Amino acid sequence: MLKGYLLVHKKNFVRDVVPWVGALVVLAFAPYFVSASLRSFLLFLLMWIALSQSFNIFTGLTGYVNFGFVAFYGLGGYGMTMTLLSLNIPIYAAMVIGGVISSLFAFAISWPTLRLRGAYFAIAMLSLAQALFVIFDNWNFVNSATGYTIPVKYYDPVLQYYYMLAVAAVTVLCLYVIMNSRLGLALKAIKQNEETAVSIGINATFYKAVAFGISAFFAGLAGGAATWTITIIDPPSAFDTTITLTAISMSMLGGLGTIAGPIIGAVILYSIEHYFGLTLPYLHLIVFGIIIIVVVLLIPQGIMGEIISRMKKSRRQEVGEEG
Amino acid sequence: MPSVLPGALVAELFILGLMYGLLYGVLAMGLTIVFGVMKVVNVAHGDFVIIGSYLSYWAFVLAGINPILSLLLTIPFGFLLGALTYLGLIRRVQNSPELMSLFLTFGISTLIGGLLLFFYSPTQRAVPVALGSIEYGSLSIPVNISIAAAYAIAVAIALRFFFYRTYWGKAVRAVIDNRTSAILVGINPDMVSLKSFGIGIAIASSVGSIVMLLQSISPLSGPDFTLISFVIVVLGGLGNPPGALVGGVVLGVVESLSSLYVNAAMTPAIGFIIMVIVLILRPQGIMGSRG
Amino acid sequence: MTGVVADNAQRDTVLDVSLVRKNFAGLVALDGVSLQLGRKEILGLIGPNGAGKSTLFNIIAGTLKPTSGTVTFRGRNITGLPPNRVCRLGIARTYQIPKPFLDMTVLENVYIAESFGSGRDSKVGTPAEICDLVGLKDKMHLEAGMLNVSGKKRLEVARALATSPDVLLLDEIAAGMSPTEGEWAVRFMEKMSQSYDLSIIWVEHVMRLLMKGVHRVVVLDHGVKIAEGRPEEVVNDEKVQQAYLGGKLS
Amino acid sequence: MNRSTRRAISTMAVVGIVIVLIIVVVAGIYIATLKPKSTPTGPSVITIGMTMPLSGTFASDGQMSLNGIKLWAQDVNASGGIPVKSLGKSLPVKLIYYDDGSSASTVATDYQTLVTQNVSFLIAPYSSPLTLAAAPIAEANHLLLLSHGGASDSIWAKGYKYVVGVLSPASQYMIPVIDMLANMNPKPTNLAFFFGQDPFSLSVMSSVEPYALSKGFKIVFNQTYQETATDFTSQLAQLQASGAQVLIGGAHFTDGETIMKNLQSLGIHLNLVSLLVAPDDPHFLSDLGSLANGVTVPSQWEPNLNFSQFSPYFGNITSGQQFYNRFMTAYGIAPNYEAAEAYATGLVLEKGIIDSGSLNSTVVRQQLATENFYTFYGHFQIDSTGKQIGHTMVVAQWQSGVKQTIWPSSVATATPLYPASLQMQQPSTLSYSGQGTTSLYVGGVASESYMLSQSTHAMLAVTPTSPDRE
Repeated sequence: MLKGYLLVHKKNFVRDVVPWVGALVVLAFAPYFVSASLRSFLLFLLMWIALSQSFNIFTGLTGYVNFGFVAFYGLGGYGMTMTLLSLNIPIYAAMVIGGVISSLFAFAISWPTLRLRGAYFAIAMLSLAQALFVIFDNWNFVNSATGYTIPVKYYDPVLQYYYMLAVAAVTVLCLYVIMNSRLGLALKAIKQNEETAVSIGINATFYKAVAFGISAFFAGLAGGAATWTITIIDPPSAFDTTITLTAISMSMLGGLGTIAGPIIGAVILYSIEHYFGLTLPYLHLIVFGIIIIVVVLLIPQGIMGEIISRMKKSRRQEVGEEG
Repeated sequence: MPSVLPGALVAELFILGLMYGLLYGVLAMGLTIVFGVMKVVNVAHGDFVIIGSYLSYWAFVLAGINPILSLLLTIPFGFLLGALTYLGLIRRVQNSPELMSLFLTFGISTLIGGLLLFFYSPTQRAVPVALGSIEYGSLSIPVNISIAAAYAIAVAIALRFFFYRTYWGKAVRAVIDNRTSAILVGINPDMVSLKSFGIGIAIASSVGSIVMLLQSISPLSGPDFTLISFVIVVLGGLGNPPGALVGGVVLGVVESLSSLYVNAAMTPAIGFIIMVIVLILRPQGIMGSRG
Repeated sequence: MTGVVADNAQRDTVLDVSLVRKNFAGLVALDGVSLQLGRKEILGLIGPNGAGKSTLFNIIAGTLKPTSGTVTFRGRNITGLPPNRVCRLGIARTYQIPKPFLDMTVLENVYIAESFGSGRDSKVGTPAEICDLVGLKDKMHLEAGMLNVSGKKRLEVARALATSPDVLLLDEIAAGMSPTEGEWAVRFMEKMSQSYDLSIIWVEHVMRLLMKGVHRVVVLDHGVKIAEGRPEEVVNDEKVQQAYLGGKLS
Repeated sequence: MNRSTRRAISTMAVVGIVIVLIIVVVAGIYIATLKPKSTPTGPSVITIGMTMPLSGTFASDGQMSLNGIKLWAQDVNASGGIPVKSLGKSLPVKLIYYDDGSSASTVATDYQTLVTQNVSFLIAPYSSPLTLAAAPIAEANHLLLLSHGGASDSIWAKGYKYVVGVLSPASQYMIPVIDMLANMNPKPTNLAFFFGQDPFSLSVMSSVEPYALSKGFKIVFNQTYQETATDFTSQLAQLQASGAQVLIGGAHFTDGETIMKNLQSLGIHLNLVSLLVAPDDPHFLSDLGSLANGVTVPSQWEPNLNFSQFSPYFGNITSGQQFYNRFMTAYGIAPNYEAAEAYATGLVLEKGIIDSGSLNSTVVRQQLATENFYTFYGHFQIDSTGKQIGHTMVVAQWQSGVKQTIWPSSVATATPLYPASLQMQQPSTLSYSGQGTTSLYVGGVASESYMLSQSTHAMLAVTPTSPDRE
């Protein structure tokens, strides 16, 4: 257990938790008072929150950029669909199986890939995801290029909304728990200096693999829920690199390694994409590009990262005065 | 129908793979020089290729300029564009973590893609230049691919000359080898970075011109070129220009010969799988030398 | 178990480095180096640049695997164990160029080391007490990145102590400290060694200081142990004088 | 220390509140912008919803289809709208459409949005995978979904009741090509199959393969490829070595052009090449020049087809040529069959509404099940699953810069150029065949496209294949 006095933010249950619970309650009752199209907007916003947050669980906490993130999403989607269609089990069970499959894949590839660092890791993961795409496209076991369609009997937009809300909420909660656990502490150390972390007894290989697996699990859950909503899964949509890039952009804009950051990023970027995408299809790419460039040049830590570092700065001055 | 003997077929596939591989290699050289000098992974590399292709396309459409001649246009333009991109954007993240340059160039890639789509629509463009093939007995070697290979060799020779015979080339090599020592002996690293980024982009956009001889392009093709370059660069070792050429040839030949055994739809996976294996077994690339 | 037998036979030897050899792509960095570290002993490890001191540290700490030879810690063969295992067994190290977790406070740095280091309560004290011991009490809540060189060196020591080690590998702790601070470091290590049953291998370039603090000295040159003994004996050794080209030792 | 931690906590709380505020504000803006759109339009207009791939893989096809449908809507509204018996008046049509970026997930989102916007009918996006993504949402909301560009047979194999195909399904595409080859003299024996690895092309392949074998052809080369591949030279070199006389394959646009360029650069002699989709597009000629010559394409429609003598005939447009001219005037580019089938989709909907007298999707769907009529696009008749069975495919071929209909011979405007191999071989020198056609899209989007007219353009425009010749 952590000793409270060491944490940057000491738990204050009321102040810390109330806004989150409030947001959750608002979202939980949203289907009763918003239009169906807004509900559909919120559903996909929640999907992006879940995705950028599960991206954040690994990349934000360890600093390893996972450019093959979409592989987890796609495997979760395929796992969910195939178990649902063949075993005829409840959707939530199929989703969990999808998450587990994705997670097992992450563990399996963690040994070779997590030894690589920086650009090598990024490129290796990007290639792995691309290779998965090509393999699935040719693999009859997964219906090759044709993929699967979820039968109409499973269509239920309100239920889909609640499932996605649950996935997003659990992902955020999990990130919160991780960040305040021994695992989070170890990852924080690994991110800042892996060599030192290892030298004080932290088993970096193990903790990184665990974070990788957890990230994959939630991305897989989100992939399953998304596939159920989209009703169709085929290799180009399941392993679309754009999903990785969007998750990266969202968590970066908001601030990697923070809880609120990826959520803010998802809200901003998905809104932009939704509005501009509907009316001016290419303009949103231009806006996306400019936002990323501006963020990297001006606020490389993202919106939340910037807020936190300013907070720290003011605290530092305070400490300086006291000392 | 004259049927080609299997031996001749293998020879033909080998030659085709070799020539494609040379072009791949030169394409990747641009990327690897930039990485070697600045430790910047340029995700927008392929998009600069497409810019070169569009330049050649318009030169052909508006003035009837042959894509080969338009190299005279795309090389200086690419250099200028690269230098400006470096001065305006890349320079600011050069000392930040690798991650930041990765994100920045990803932003540039998205922006270029978006701008091209906005102005030129996603329609594919091609230049109707028809070149035949050269026949040697039962071998038929396409002229356009031969031109591409010849161009690649020319670039490789020019780069070799630049790296070993000119002051700036030696400076670039020195910076790739050891940045700190290079600075200590009086090399201006910013100048080296500027020039290498310019050269990297000039290579990319000139390959774009050559690509117009081979295939159709659209604003969306950029990332495909980036991916191919990544595979090659990793095969040859990041930041190792001669390695990139070797990596390109290996990839080209393996892809071409594997087509005898593997359905074409699986071909793109071959490069990725080789690359992942190489990364695991020899992270320094197949050329073997570290750094 | 042979380890137990060895332990009984040499009760006083905590760490036993035996015939360690390390090649880097054809270059020999260490050529069959052996040394023993006794309980509560402070052993100085010296040698000119490139002698192989850091390589030896890295091999003991598990960062590098030796080409041949063994490292035995309290009767247990630890050769080739990963650094995190080595640390949890009780060997802590500091870095010549301090490598703290820059964005964490001093206290957090020490706290992390304490909670992962040995898996048991620190024998030295709570993280705050350790900060106090090394003289960082008033800087506990500063981020590590804001410390000066001396502060960072103290933090290296604090972090290493927090893992509850039995063996401490100190890499140029006094470099970057003022002479007064250096004196303090010597006294401090003496005290730590006695109070907490700590054996220390200490690499330092400030020879004058080192000679005051250590019980015994091992001299490396080009990967070979050229001398071993009490500080005053070693200083006068001819080979050592030669290695240092002109008696910089005094 | 306590002071500082307390400050940190409150900032965290502030951040939480900020997030909630952002969500609320964005949601508020969203509702505010939506309200006017979603207010019931009542019976004053017929609202039709759809998405189109205006960016991404299918962008050029999506643009053509959109132009076709928009032209139909324009024509209908210019003529006073569609008469609806149950309301006793004519209503204009209103199209709501979004760009789906060729992405199935965007299709799903957008159709979920569309069904909440008081649409009476839905039109599917171009391409099979996107149609498949839209179908369950239409089905669950009991809205008619007319498919104009989704040909894969699997669309109608899932038991959907509201999906109606206007175009011939994928299984029909290459059948007439095989029929034609069986009638050629000399009849080729060795075929090479080289299709794309995507649902549509695989669907075409799985039906043409047994059919070709039953007609006594040998398949000497059979591979599939990734549409994104940039080069097929090594596969085509093997195709050459296999002794194939005819190449049948393709998927969409870019890959088709690349195959042609690769064939040409290898100097491969084939009696005939027949590719899916790509050669039908006018860009095929401008991009490839004389290289396009002799290439055939199974086509849903060609401008020189004339169905006006069939009855019952429906629609303001009486001949393919008239549609060609109409489209040319409106957009400055020649229509391909994607544009025609999109326009015809509008006609089918129009006919269904008029005959049933209703704006209820279920009623119109039942009406369409009983319909049997002709438009400029050809025959319309569906089976119980909604799959098109009336419409037939033709085979078109590029001949000296003109796309001619060559099969079935009853509607042919020219005799097949066969063997077409002499056109495949170009002299080994640089030669510019034809000028580039450059279309500059201003504003990028669903807007009109402006042409920088070039000589190819003129060449395409002046193809007086008069309806009399049929």
